[in-house]
Parts: sequence; C-alpha cells; structure tokens
Amino acid sequence: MPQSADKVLDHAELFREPEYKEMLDNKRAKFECGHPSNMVTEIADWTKSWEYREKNLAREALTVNPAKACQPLGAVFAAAGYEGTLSFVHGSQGCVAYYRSHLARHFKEPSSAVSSSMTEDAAVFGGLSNLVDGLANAYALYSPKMIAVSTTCMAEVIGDDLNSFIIKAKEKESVPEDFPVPFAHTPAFVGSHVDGYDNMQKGILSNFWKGAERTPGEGINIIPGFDGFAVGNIRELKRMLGLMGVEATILSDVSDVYDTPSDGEFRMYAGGTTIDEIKEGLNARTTISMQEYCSKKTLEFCEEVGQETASFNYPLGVKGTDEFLMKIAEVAGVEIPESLRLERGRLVDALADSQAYLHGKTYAIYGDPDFVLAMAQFVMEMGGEPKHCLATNGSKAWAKKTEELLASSPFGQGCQVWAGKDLWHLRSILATEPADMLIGNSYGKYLEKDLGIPLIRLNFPIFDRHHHHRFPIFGYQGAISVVVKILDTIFDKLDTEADISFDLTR
Amino acid sequence: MPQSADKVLDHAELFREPEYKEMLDNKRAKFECGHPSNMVTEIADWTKSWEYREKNLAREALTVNPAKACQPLGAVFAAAGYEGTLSFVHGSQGCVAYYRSHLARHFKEPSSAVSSSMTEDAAVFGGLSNLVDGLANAYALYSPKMIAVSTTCMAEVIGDDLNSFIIKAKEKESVPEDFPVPFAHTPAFVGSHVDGYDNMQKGILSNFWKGAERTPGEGINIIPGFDGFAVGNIRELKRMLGLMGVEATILSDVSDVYDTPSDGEFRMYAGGTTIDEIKEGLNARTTISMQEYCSKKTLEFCEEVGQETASFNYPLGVKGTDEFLMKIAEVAGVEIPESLRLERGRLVDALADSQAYLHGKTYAIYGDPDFVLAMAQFVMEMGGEPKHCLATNGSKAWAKKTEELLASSPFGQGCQVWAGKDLWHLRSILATEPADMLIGNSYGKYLEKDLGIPLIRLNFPIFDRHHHHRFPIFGYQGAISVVVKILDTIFDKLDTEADISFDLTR
Amino acid sequence: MSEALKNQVAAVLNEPACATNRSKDDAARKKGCTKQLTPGAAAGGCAFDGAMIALQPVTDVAHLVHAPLACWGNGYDNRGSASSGSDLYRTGFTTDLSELEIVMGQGEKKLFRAIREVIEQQSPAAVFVYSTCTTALVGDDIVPVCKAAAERFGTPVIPIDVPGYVGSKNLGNKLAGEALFKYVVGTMEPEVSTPYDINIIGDFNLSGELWQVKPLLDKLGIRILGSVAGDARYAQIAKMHRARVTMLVCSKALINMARRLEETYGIPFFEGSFYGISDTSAAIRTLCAMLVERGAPADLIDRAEALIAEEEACARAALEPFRPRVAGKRVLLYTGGHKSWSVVSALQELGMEVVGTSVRKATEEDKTRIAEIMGTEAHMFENMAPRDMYAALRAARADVLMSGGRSQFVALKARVPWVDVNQEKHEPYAGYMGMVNLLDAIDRAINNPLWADLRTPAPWDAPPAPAAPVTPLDLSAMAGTRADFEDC
Amino acid sequence: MSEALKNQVAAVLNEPACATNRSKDDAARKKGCTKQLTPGAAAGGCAFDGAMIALQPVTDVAHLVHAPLACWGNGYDNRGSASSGSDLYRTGFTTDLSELEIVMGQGEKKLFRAIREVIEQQSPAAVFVYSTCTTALVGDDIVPVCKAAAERFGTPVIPIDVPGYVGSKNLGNKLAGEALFKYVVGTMEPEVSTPYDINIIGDFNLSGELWQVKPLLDKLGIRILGSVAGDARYAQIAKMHRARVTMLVCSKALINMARRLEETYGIPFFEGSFYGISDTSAAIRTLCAMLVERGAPADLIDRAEALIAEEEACARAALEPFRPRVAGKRVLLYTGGHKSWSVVSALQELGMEVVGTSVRKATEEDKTRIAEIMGTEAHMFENMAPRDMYAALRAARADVLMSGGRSQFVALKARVPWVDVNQEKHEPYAGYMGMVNLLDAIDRAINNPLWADLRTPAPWDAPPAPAAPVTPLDLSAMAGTRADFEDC
Repeated sequence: MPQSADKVLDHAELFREPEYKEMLDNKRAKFECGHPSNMVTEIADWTKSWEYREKNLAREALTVNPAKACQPLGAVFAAAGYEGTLSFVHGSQGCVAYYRSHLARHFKEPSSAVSSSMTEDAAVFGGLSNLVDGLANAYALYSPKMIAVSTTCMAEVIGDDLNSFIIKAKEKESVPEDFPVPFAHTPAFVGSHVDGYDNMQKGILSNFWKGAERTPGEGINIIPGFDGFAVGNIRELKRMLGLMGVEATILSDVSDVYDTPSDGEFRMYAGGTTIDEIKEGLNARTTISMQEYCSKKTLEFCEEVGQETASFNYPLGVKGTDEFLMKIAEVAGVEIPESLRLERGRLVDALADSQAYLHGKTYAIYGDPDFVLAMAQFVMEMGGEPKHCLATNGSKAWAKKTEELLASSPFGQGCQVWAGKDLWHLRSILATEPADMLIGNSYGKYLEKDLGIPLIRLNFPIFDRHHHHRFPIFGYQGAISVVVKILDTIFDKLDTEADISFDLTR
Repeated sequence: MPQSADKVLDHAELFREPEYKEMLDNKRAKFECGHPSNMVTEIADWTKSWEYREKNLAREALTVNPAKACQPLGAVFAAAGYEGTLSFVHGSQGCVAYYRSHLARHFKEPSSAVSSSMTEDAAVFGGLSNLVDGLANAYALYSPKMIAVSTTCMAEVIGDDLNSFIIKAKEKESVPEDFPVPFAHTPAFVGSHVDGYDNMQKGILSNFWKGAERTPGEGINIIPGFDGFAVGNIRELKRMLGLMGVEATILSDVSDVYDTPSDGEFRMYAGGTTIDEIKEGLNARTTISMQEYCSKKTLEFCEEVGQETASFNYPLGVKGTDEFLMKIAEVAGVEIPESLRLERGRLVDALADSQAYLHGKTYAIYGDPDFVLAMAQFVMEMGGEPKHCLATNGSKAWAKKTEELLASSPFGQGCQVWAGKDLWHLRSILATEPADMLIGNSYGKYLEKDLGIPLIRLNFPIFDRHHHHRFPIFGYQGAISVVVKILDTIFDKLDTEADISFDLTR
Repeated sequence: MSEALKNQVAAVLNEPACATNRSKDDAARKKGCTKQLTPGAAAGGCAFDGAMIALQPVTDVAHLVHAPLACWGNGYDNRGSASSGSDLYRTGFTTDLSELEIVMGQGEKKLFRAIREVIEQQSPAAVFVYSTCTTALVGDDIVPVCKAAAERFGTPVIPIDVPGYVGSKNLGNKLAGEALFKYVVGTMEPEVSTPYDINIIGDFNLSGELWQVKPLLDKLGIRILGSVAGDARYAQIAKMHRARVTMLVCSKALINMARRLEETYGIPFFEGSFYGISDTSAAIRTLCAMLVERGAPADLIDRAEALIAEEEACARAALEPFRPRVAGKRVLLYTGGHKSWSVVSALQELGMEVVGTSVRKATEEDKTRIAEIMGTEAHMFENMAPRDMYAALRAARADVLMSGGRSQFVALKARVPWVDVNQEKHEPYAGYMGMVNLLDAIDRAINNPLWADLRTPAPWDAPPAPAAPVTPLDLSAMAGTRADFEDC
Repeated sequence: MSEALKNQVAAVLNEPACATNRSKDDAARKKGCTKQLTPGAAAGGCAFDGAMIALQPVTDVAHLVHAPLACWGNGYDNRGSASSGSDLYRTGFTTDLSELEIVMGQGEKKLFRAIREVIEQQSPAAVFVYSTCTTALVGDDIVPVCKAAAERFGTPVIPIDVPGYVGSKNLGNKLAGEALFKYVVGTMEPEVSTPYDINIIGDFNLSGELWQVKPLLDKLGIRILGSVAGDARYAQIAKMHRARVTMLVCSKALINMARRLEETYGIPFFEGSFYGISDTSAAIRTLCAMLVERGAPADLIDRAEALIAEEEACARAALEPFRPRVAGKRVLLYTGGHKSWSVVSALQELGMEVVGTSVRKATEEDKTRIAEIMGTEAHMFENMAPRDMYAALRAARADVLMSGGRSQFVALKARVPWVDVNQEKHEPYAGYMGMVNLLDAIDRAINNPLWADLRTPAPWDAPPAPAAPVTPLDLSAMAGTRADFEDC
C-alpha cells in the first residue's frame, strides 16, 4: 500500500490508488453476477430515454428520492425560533434523531429536541405516561422557557389527544400550571415539513392568543416560514425594516439560534422571539407571511383573532422584493427610503450589466412550493426560462398558481409544472428535456453528476457546502448574491468547456 | 453549416461543430509549419519541468504576464473616490483608455477620465499648452468639482513640471483660481498602481492641507487603499464603524462611485468624499491606512501636518480584523460592541465547523503586496499553507515582512516569497511545486487552465466574473465569505473527482 | 404488532451466545439488553434505524421503506457506507403512505405496487421491504406481500419487520440479522468453496474501512465469501452458509446471526476488531488459527505471522512522525459500545491519554474491559446532556473529542477540536494504516492554528485567570444523567 | 523620434490610394486624416494601440512591448481575436523598463536580452518588438537591436516603431502595415501557388468572425494565403506577395499595405465587407471576378453565384423568425468608421430603423455613403460625452445601442439594451449566418424582460407622464462636441 506519513490520503483519494483499483475491480468481477459492461451501459442509457421516462412518470406507488421532509421537522424548526424553547416530539424513540441531524447538518449548529420515546407499551396503552414523564424530565433536564410538543406517526395512529394529555401532565405537575406547552399534531403521513411548520406556528400562537384579550394596535408580525437561509434572510429582513423605520415582530426568529458564536460560552438556547413578543403580537394590526404554503392555517387563525393578513411566496428578486416592501410600507404608513431605492437600482443595474449571459438560460427548479414560485419568477425577470418547476410537496393549487405565473411571461411558455413528483422523476424529465442549470438543494447533486447539469444550492437542505445560509438571498442585495451564484455557474462552465473562447473578459 | 434560427450558437459552441473543427484542423496542418503533435507535447511538458523553471526564474530582462498595473491607474482610482472629481491624465493620447477600460471592466460601471492628449509637438515643445487647454476643456465639458492631474511616461520624460503648469493654467483662467487642481507625478516606469494611488492621495491631501491652519481634533481619517472590492469593503467598514459609534472620514470613498443604480438617472459623478470632508480631515487626530503599501508617502505627509498615523496590510480574517478594530477603538476611545464580538464568534465558529476541510490545504497567493500579506496570514489562521506568495510589485521590504509573517507560524514553514516575479514565473513554480488553490485575480485563469489548479478571485482585476466586488471581504462577515469561496472550491473539486466518495454530507 | 414479531423479539432478547445474557436471572433476561428509555430526553435511533444501518450497505438491493415519508424521506443516503459497485443503496425508495391510505387500509396494496415498480424500473438484485411504526400499528403484514411479490416478479423480496417502537437500534440490528438468516442465507451456492472462505459480520465499510483490511486478507488468500454488510452484494449474504469461519466485528449488534450460522451450519465465530495495530494483529491471528482448525493448510499461520510482522513494522514506522505531535494529548471519547474499548486501546498505543470514555452503550463486559485497559473506572461516564458534555470537555481539559456528528458542535463551542469517528465519518481508520489516518486526523484537528486563536481571548477581553493545577478528575462522579443522549 | 520614423509618418499620411486624400490640397494632405485631438477630453487609443490591434492577431508571434509596464502590462489579452493554433499572442511580454534603466540609457541592452529570453523560452515563429512613447523619447533605436538579435538568434525580429504620441490608432494601423511590408512580406515562399490564392487585410478574427466566412471561400476553392491579421501565422504574412487578389476589409486602416502589394507585386485589391447579406454577396462577387481576371478558371463565377443564391436563401429563411421580433426597433449606432455604413446597411435589411449613427471616425467618403443609405444627414452625429449620449438615447427613444464596451454602462443607466459590436465582442457577426447571430443578440437584448421591469417605475414612484408624440429627430443638431470620446 502506498500509505506513508508524508502523504496520508483521505478516502476520496486513497481508493483511487492502483492496488485498490485492482481490488475493487476484482470485487466487481466476482460478486456482481457479472453483467457485461456494455449491457450495463445500455441499460443506463435506456434509463435516460423517453421510454423509461414514460414508465417512470407512470409510477404511482413508489416514491424515489422525494424533495420534501416530514411535518415534525417543520415543527421543530418553527419552535426553535422562540426564545428558550425546547421541541418535544411525542412518538417513537427514533424519529427525533433525524430532525436533529437534518438541522445540524444544514446549519452546522447544535439542534436540540427531545422525544417521548414511546415503545410497544404505549402502542397498547396510549402515550399518556410517556408524555407526562417526558415533560417532567425535559423541564428538569433542560430548563426551557417553553416546550413545544409535536407528534410523529405513532402518536397519531394510536390517537393520542395532545390537548388533554398536556392538561393531565400539568395536573400531575410535570410542569408548572402556567408554563407554556403549545402543541401541534404533525403526522408524517399528512403533508410535509411546510405543513408541520404551519401547524406548530398556529399551535404556539394559539397557546398565547386564544382567550387572551386583544388590544388592537398598529404592530406588524412577520412569519418567515421554513427557510434554509433563515439566518441571513431574517437578518436582512430586519436590516431593511430598520432602514424603513419599521418595527415588526418576527414570529419564529431562528437567526441567532442557528448561528451561535464560538466564544467560550455554550448556548443551548440563543436568541429567538420572546414570549412577551409573542403575547404582544396578538395586538398587531397585521400579520404578514413570507411563505404562503407555510402559513395557511396560521393566517386563518390570525384573522380569527381580528388581524389583517397578507402572504407572499418567498419574495425574491426585483418584483418579489418590491411587492413585499410596498406591503410593509403600506401597513406601517411609511415611505420607501432612499437607501432601499438605491439598493433596488443596484440590483437592476447588476441584472442589466450581465443580461447578455443571463437571457435565454434554462433552469429546472425544485424545492419547497414557495421557493419554486419565487425562483421561477426571478429567473423570468432575468430573461431565463424555468423549464421545469417541481415541488414534491406541491399541491394542485400550487400547480395552478405556478402555471399562472408561467403564463404571465413569454419566458414561461413551454415550461412545465411538476407537482408531487420526486427527484427520480426529475432525472427522467431532464434526461429528455434538459436545462442549463438546476436550482434546489444538496440532493440534486446526483442529478448534477448523472446528467452533467450544474447545481446551484438555494434551498434546504444544504449538507455538502458550508455556511451559505449565513448570507441572505432575500432583499435586493440578497438577490444580487443569487445572480452572482448563477453567473459564476455560467462562467465556470464556459471556462471549463472553452478552448479558443477562453476569454479574459466576460 | 449547422446554424439555424432555432439554435443560434455563440462562438464558444459554434466553432466546436464538426465542419468548423475540420476547417480549423486544416488550418493547423497547412500553416502551422507542421511541428508534429508529439513534439509539441514534448515541448509543452518541458515547459513544466524543473529545468525550464530554472531558466524561467533566471529571466531578468523580459517580463511576462505581470500581476501589477501602472501608477496612473492607481491615481485615477484614488481620485475617483472624491466627490465630483475628474481624473486628468497628462500624457500621450492613448494611455487613459486603458485605465478607463480596466476599471469599467472590473466594476461594470462607467469610469470617467480625460487626457491631455499630447502628440509629437508636445514632445518637442513641452506639454504646457496641452495642459492649459485641457484643463479649460475638461472644466467646461464636465463641470467637475475637482480635477486631479496625474502623469504618464511621456510627461515625465520630457520633464513637465505639473505644479508650475497648473499655476500657469490658472493664470490663463483655464479654471478659476480657487478651483482645486491637485496633482501627482505618476510615471509608469516607477513602481506600480499602488504607488500611483499613494502619490495621488498625497497630492490631493497636500492641495487642501498644505498651508492650511490645523485645529487639532479627535477625528479619524481612514485610507482604504487600492482595492478591487472597495464597494463592498468600504460599506462594511462604515457599518462596523457605525456599530462602534465611531465617525471617520474615508479618504477616497469609491463605494457609490463604482456602484451606481439603474434608476433612470445618469450620474457622471456619484458619491465620494466631499471637499469639506477633506478639509476637515486635516484636523483629525489620526489617519489610519488599511494598506501600508498604498500609503507610505501619504502617511508621512499626515505626520508632517501633526497627525498620528497607523497602517495595516489589508486586514482580513480574525487577527487582521481584531487588530484593526482594536486600533479604531483605541483611537476613538470606545469599546468593542457586543454585536461585533458576536460577529467574531461567528467567524471563529465557521472556521471551526469547517476545519476538517481547511486544515492542510496549500495555496499560491498573488496580487498586491498588502493583499498577499493579508491572505497569507488568513490561510495560516485556517491551518492552510501559503506555499507561494508572489507580488510582482513587491519590494525587498515587502519580501522581508512576508518572510517574517511566514516564520511566525508553523504553517509558513517551507513557504516561499516571490517578490518581483510575474505570472509566467508562477507557472513554473506551480508546475514543479503545486498548490491546491490559487488566490489572485482574473489573469490567473490561464494558470488554472494550464495546471489544473482552481482559482479563487479575490484581487483586482476581476474581468471574467460579475459583481463579486459588491460584497465585502473585510470584517468578520466578509471573512466568512472568503472562507465560503475557499470551501466551495474544495467541495466542487471533491465532487468533480469523486466516484465512491460522492457524499451527500460534507 | 404481530404475534410472530413479538415472539421473535423475545427470542432475540434472549441471546444464548451473549455471556452477559447468560449471567442474568430470568426476569432480567426477559427485559433484554436495551437501556431503559427516558421520555423527555434527546432520543437516539430506533429499531428501524438499527436495521437500516445493518442492511443498507447491501449495495445492489433496493431498500424500500413501507412508511409515511418521515422514516426514509428525511434521511436517505445519510450514512457513509462505500460501495465498489452499485449505487442503488443510496437511492431513497419509500411508499410514502398518506393519511387516506392508512385510514382505508390500502397500505398492503400500495406496497405490492411499489415493489413492482421498483423491480421494473430499477432491476435490483433483491428488494428489502422495511416495516415501520405506522404500518405495523395499522396491521399491514409485509410478509405475505413480499412472498407474493417474489413469486410474481421472480426477484427476492425480503421482509424486514422492524417498527421503530419495538426497541433500540441494537435490537433493530438483531432483527435485521434474523430476517437475513431466515430469508436469504442459504438460498444461493457459491461456484467454488475454498478453505479460506470467511464471513465478516458487523462491518459496514464506513468510508471504505473494510477495504483497508481486505488487502491483508487478500495477501493471505482469505476470501470474504459472506458479508453483513460492508460492500456487500445480495449474493454475499445468500452464500454465507458456506464459509469456514465468521468474524464478528461490531461486538454485539449481530451476534445472533453469528450464533445461528454456528448452530445451523457449524461455522464457528469469534469477535475481533480492526481498530488499532494490536487488535488488528490479534484478529488476523485468531482468524487464521480458526481457519486452520477448520481445514486450511497449516502454513497459513506462518504466512500470517510474517504479514503481521511486516505490517506492524511498517505501521509503527509510519506512526513515529506523528507521535511527538500527539503524545500526551488528552482525548475524550463519546462513542458507541465497542468503540469504547477498542479505540481506547488504539489511542494508548500512540501515547495519548484517554481522559474519559462514555459507556452509555457499553455492555458490562465492555465496561470491565475498559477498566482493565484504563486501570481505573474514574474515566467512565454515562450519557451527558450537551451542557454537561461542554463542562466535561473543559473540566477534563480535553485536547480533542472523538465522537459522532451531533456532538460536533458542542465540542466546537467549547473550543475543543473534534474528530468524527462515527458512522458519518469521511475517513477510514481500520487496519494498520487506518491508525495512520486516525493520527493524521487527530494531528490536523489538534494542531490546527485555529484552536490557539480561538482560545486566545479576543484582544478586547481581559486575560484569563491562570490555569488551575492539574488534579485527577473523576468523570464518573460528575453530575450527569442516565438520559439517553443518543449520539449515533 | 527618429528622422526615419518622421519621414515614414509623413509618407503614410499621404496615402495615394486614398480617394479622400487625393482630393485634398497640399496643406490639408500634410495634416493627414487624423482627427484633431482635444486636450481635456476622454481620449482614445494611440498609434501603439492601433499597431497592436492590427498585429496582435498574428498568433504564433511573441509580441514584445519595449516600454514601462503601462503600455502592455495593463492590457494584455484584452482583445477578442480568436486563434486556431498557438496562444502565444495572448501572453503579455514587456521589457517593463524602470526609471533607472531609462535615465541610464540601458533600454537597448535590456531589449536585446529580453529578445533572447523570449526566443529561448517561448520559441516563437518571430518576435515583434514595439516601441512606445518612453523608449522613443529617450532615443532607443529598436531597429538595429532587432537586426542584431535576428542575426544572433536566427529568428525573425521585427521592429514596429509606433510610439503612441505620433498619432491616432488609425495611424498606428498603417505604421504596422508598413513594418510588415518592409520586414516580413516576401521573406518566405509558399510551397504551392494557386490561381485561388488571396490576401485578406483588415480582418482581425474577432470572436472568430473570419471563420464565418472562410467556409464559403473553402467551398469555392479560394485559399487565404496571406492574412493581416485574422488567425494569422507569421508565415501567412511572409508569403502574401504571392497572392492573386487582396481584399481590404477594414476600409481605411491598412490601405497602405494593400497599395504597396499592388505597386510592388502587382496584386490588385478591392475594398469589401462581410457585414450583412448584401455586402457579403457583393464581396464574394468582386473577389471572384478579380480572381478570374487574374487567371482563375472562369467557372468560378458561376460557382460563386450558385453559392450566393443558396446561402442568401438559407440566411433569409433563418432570419425570418426574427424579423417580427426586431422589425421597427430603433437602433443607435456608436461605432468606428467602416461599421458606420456597413452596419446601417445590414440592419436596414432586417427592417430595423437606424435612428442615429456616429460619424466621429468616419471619413468623408463614409459620410457620403451613410447619407445615401439613410436618405438623410439628420441621423449623423459626432462624438458625445456620456451624459449627452445618455440624453440622445432617451431623446431618440432608441430600443438598442450598438457600440463598444465603454458605452455599455451609459446605455444601461439609460435603461437601453446594449449589444457589443466592437472589438471586444463575444459573438461573431460576419457572413451570411453572422446576421443570424446579430439578430439573435439584438433579440435577446431587446426582448429581455429586464427592460420592461427596468422601465416600469418602481412601485413607490408616480407613473410617468404620457409619452411625447413622435417627431423627427435631428441628431446632428444636438448639442455635442467634437471632443474625441473614443470608444474603442
């Protein structure tokens, strides 16, 4: 073996050394049951054919590589944005590990959540004792200011009633009577993480607002939604609001939660919206959601308590940001400040400067429903075509809305909407109707490798690149950073493929 | 030909089509004087050998692909940062076109500068009439608030005395007597653009401060230096100063000059430090320069008028930013605010999160002297090795300082400093002692292509990527964006080369 | 759950081959070796997770999870098992059951159709169908569905009945082993049998670790006929009944499978480790001795000794440059059961000081062994809440934490370097040269200048108080909790 | 400067082949065709720049600039000439003279050593040595240095004496042509001569434009024996004395070279353009007619007509889908001399309306032709300061500006699309299909949704006043300046 202390190879390189190559080839020859390589190639090519595509799209029972996560993940994320809040997942013991891993890998930060760890006994007798003991233990172990309870499938299938269970737990003094324990039912077999986010947001707000006396005021609440770029985006949102002289309550502010410093202090809880802010939020005049599909039920509840509501679809780019800021200005009764006008001008200037490279590019966009809508609109603003818009967790209503968006622009002609499809569907779609770029999350890297279409990571989760979420994609300045990612991808490809056109100036 | 209206190819693709390929091959066969391709390959390989390296490094009369520009470019850049200032280059007609192009291509913004357009007559009779007429025309045509005069080689060789020429021009009423016409002698055969920046800064400050009465105060002046990321960096600098509650005068603020919006208004002049701010700057207690090699003479002049001075070498990363902020805090008598402490913690956290990928990477860094010092220090902070530090415009003093920096860290052991070398030297150096990454400017793309070493563009000029300069690399948050660029390069390479190690999580 | 599964769980929990189990009284034995779960604490993996860990490395199989999205949709391709062939195992297949399908009892029909689709569109060597909490609770019986599908489509379809709520990850490992034994082992015959055929059970080829050992076995002529499941092919499980010896690598997770192979096919097994030079040599010696007892030519012993001598010399020489850089450094271990003692041993060989090791997943036997190796029980501790781990890292003044990914950020906040030695690691550490890799990783972690910068106070902070004098630290006395802070 | 150069400049300025020049009186002729420079205005390129533009496309030559850094160090590889072979021309070679070397008169010695180094380390087909302002002013004589170096090293070393201060870019083009004629042309013989051998002078293969035409010539059997300098090799200049016909593409820049080839070697030349379908066809017709007059077989004429018919039909068909997207769009042109009329013609073929064209670099002849084509002088204008161009773009309500890079940002600020048609463009627009490319670029520019968004007021602004009615615009009456706002 070639290993030596002077040149220790990590496994990406180690197993490319000659003797490992030989060993691996032997393995393939002896244990693969030896399909000839030309047959393997033939089959692989067939899986990129229209024939395979038809078969693939006809798939109805099997889901392959879905671009969505489950409700409890969204609930844990929503709860994390409230100060001192511990997520408590009522269900089988193993599920919460996934949520913690998913969030930790994307944000590169600790992600705290606990489980009621139900076993077979609970399947027979119900989960009350697990929840009662669990709340007591969580409260004692972690000293939270709030415990937000969500469910996994098991609790739903056996029919656990969280509301009465929590009442019972307080009677048994697992937690003090006035200690906030909001809850939401979040079975994985309904909807996706965006629904879980919605349910938990509604659960938390209900816990404080239901039955409380409202003194209508002029305040504004903003619900960011489930957002992999929440750290950078919420900070940018606050900066823009500051420039406008507007104060608003961010309902679930994870920007500090998922970006704690290394300064010698361990923060199990850092930042987040305070309980006082939640309570005061009841009196707001308006609650604005930045992601419609993450907040349908929550906004309905806000209307029930007497607030005006508005929602956006992950406002990105010129038009998206314009509309959002105009709404804020309208509700708050302020003007758009010169500083933001300049920022808009700079974004438009950047688009104009680079339009020769942006116009006519084609994209496949996959991810959460709001994000896909936003990104499709933004690429059309640049003269690009969002050829394929896919949301595994997209509904029929979402599909209709997306089709209307595409129909509103000549650059949307011939583009297709794929609601409910997964990334294996997308592989067939792109193998037969390619696009220049993929926009989505880390799971798209298999498509990038397989089909040679560059991937731009702009959605949750991003596991294989670091720290992108610390910079905004919201706002005019955030939109420029999206444009830069797209342009860098275009130029990198130009340079990689160029021979006589390897130009110094682009 | 395959051209059709449905599929118009730009030239990067057009000339890869079969019949063009054939045509081009014929051209090579018939007109190349037919060196056999194996001989071409043999020679090409030889140019990557140690033997060729020795010959290349022995080169003393020929400069190939220098990583520096000339003095007048730096002067034009420095002048651009003052409100309503027009650069006037006294010299032959053609030179100013290069400066305008260079700046326009990097910043994607108009770059205004004029020339005295000397011809043969001036070579014989001197350039006085060109300067007199030129100032009159420039003043009438462009209505500037200040005209900053620099020189090219011709004016220096024929010995034009700018000071007396300007006095004469005012006597002839080319411009009003009290109209500011600072000047600097900036021959291209002395130093480089960083010296031109220094000379022009000194010329401008002298114009207002020399002979003026000083009322010593507590103010702070900051000289940013020649900086391709000036737009993002100066804004970040102002933001950090704002967080500290410190007001400072930026002497040459190009952040708005080179980032004008597209909003229907043409701004020949936008932003920049005002004349009143310059005048008031005389009373500052301290002038701090962010780039030592861009400000040696200027800081000497500041000391002459009674100010304290300090200089840094393009402060980047943890230590660089710490030192700079501590200096500001000391001079201004303020504490470092909690918000900046958190930002530092986040930067350290980002480095810690990614240290498994950053530690042990090797770099070749080329560019301006201050930048190379800063980048070398920062990569060593990450556990990387700055194997080759090259500044074509680096002096012996710079080389010594860089060697001391390298000696201060175990990660600098075995790293080399290349003062005065060009990018063709660097090609031989890297062909024989490779590094994992190149850090520099767009001219490095030939090395990237030739040697397969990925390039990260962090220095002026960046001609073949767009809008990078709109985001800071200064400050703690700016340092995170540098880290992200490095990490993305590392991960992109890992993914491109990976087979069994094509991992979802990094 | 079904009576069949209930009985199987009870049987698995009463593992005759487990020495610990044999020493229990009947009541304790019935309870099994699972730790008591603590509601309200951070929970770790479940039985489904354990089964998936054990089986996903079978690379040419389509792993189809019969569940709502969560169980697999959130987590596909999140392990670092490496493959020399098919990538099929990295694709996330699920029936993604919806509420309507659950309420209406349509799960089994959907499963059958999903199996058809995966076979038609992916041509796997086999399909492993995993049940989960939801499908078990609503009564979907995957066994007859798999049987019908296998008959209909001509591809093996293996039921893995592992709803998460039945128990721990360790239990899931065992249930997976039972399923393989019941449905797969013995269903194919190797083209040739040799006296050098072995099974390796419990290695998952994380970051290619199996491949750091295989060249050694290749040099000795030893063939890995059966594998559960590192870089495995379905055929390598189907044929494992023809091996001569079984080596059990993960000390307890799949012992039931090893025992069954011994009982049913007469294949003796031993437990060994490839972590650390001494353990690697010991494992090779034992393996060769057993092979010779089972009919391999006697010269295998001498060839093995020669190989061991050569490799040990080479490895120790390669390690020497690192020793001065890591000797004396203090390591805190927070890993799973078997790693607790095998890694301690390996690190001590390198002159490092292990200031603490978690025993939260260790068996009594593991704990005894650790006490022997470390010479004291003072360094053993149970689970820790993040803030307690943080305090321990500082109190123990560890220079490096070796653990899995979810402790990473606690370590970093405590400004302590961290090395990933768990299932998601990116570098292989097995075999003789695996130690070189591990040392390099530790060296790079500890000697990254970042830590000095990080620990140096920011220039605006006052200098820290002088360091307290070193006193022996009894980690076992630290306030902690038996709550299950599952890390992997 | 040297007397020799002074005399050469005077001779070049008195170009017998230039009709404009012949119509001048003696005083005007002596002044030459250069525009008067305006001190204090933005200045354009110099003679050195012009020479470099003409010669840099010789791809296998090392272009060595004898100067301080500025002349080449700031700007190497900034043109879009494309090469089918060597990339040597893209490397920036300079003597980078320092102050000490200038003061001490060491420039010539350094130049000699630099020539040696470039030959030893780069093995160029030849070295072109350019003088500049500084080296000319201090009296460095590059001619004997080049001669000595050529003798010493056995490689052609060609002096190009073009200090910037001697005049304009156009003058630099001509001086470059003189140098080639004096030192290079006729120094090599082609292996074979054919009746189809031609020279093309004045095409620089920007973005590969020459290659859009060459296949047409190839189909007719016409060989580009000599090239100045698109995709040229040194040999293609050395052998150009053996061509039968010269086509001059850039209408005035290198006419001196074409004339000398005619006077000395009897090679007739004509001026043509490959911009636009009609011009391309006219150029091919003229070329073939002249070749036949010079001895090519007469069937060339018929073959050319057949090719033209086919290509024109194909091109017009390809253009039709674009016509509805661009017809009626208003174009403002701000380009160099010859492009003024050839591009106007091309665009009108497409149904576009040219609302203005700069004539700042046009000759009187160019202006006459433009007036003919456009039917009025109202659309011609001289140079414009940026803010005036900005106003013109808005007043003329241009839909697109076609210009070089330095006007780009003015257009964008005026919210007018911009298409790069100058030397730095990235797309080729020559020949029949070049029009398709140009249309595509215009279409993409004009129809990018960005412009609608950009022109739509921000939602917080009041709606704009209704647009003023369209009235004929006399751009020539606009306040402007004769100051040289050099754009390329």
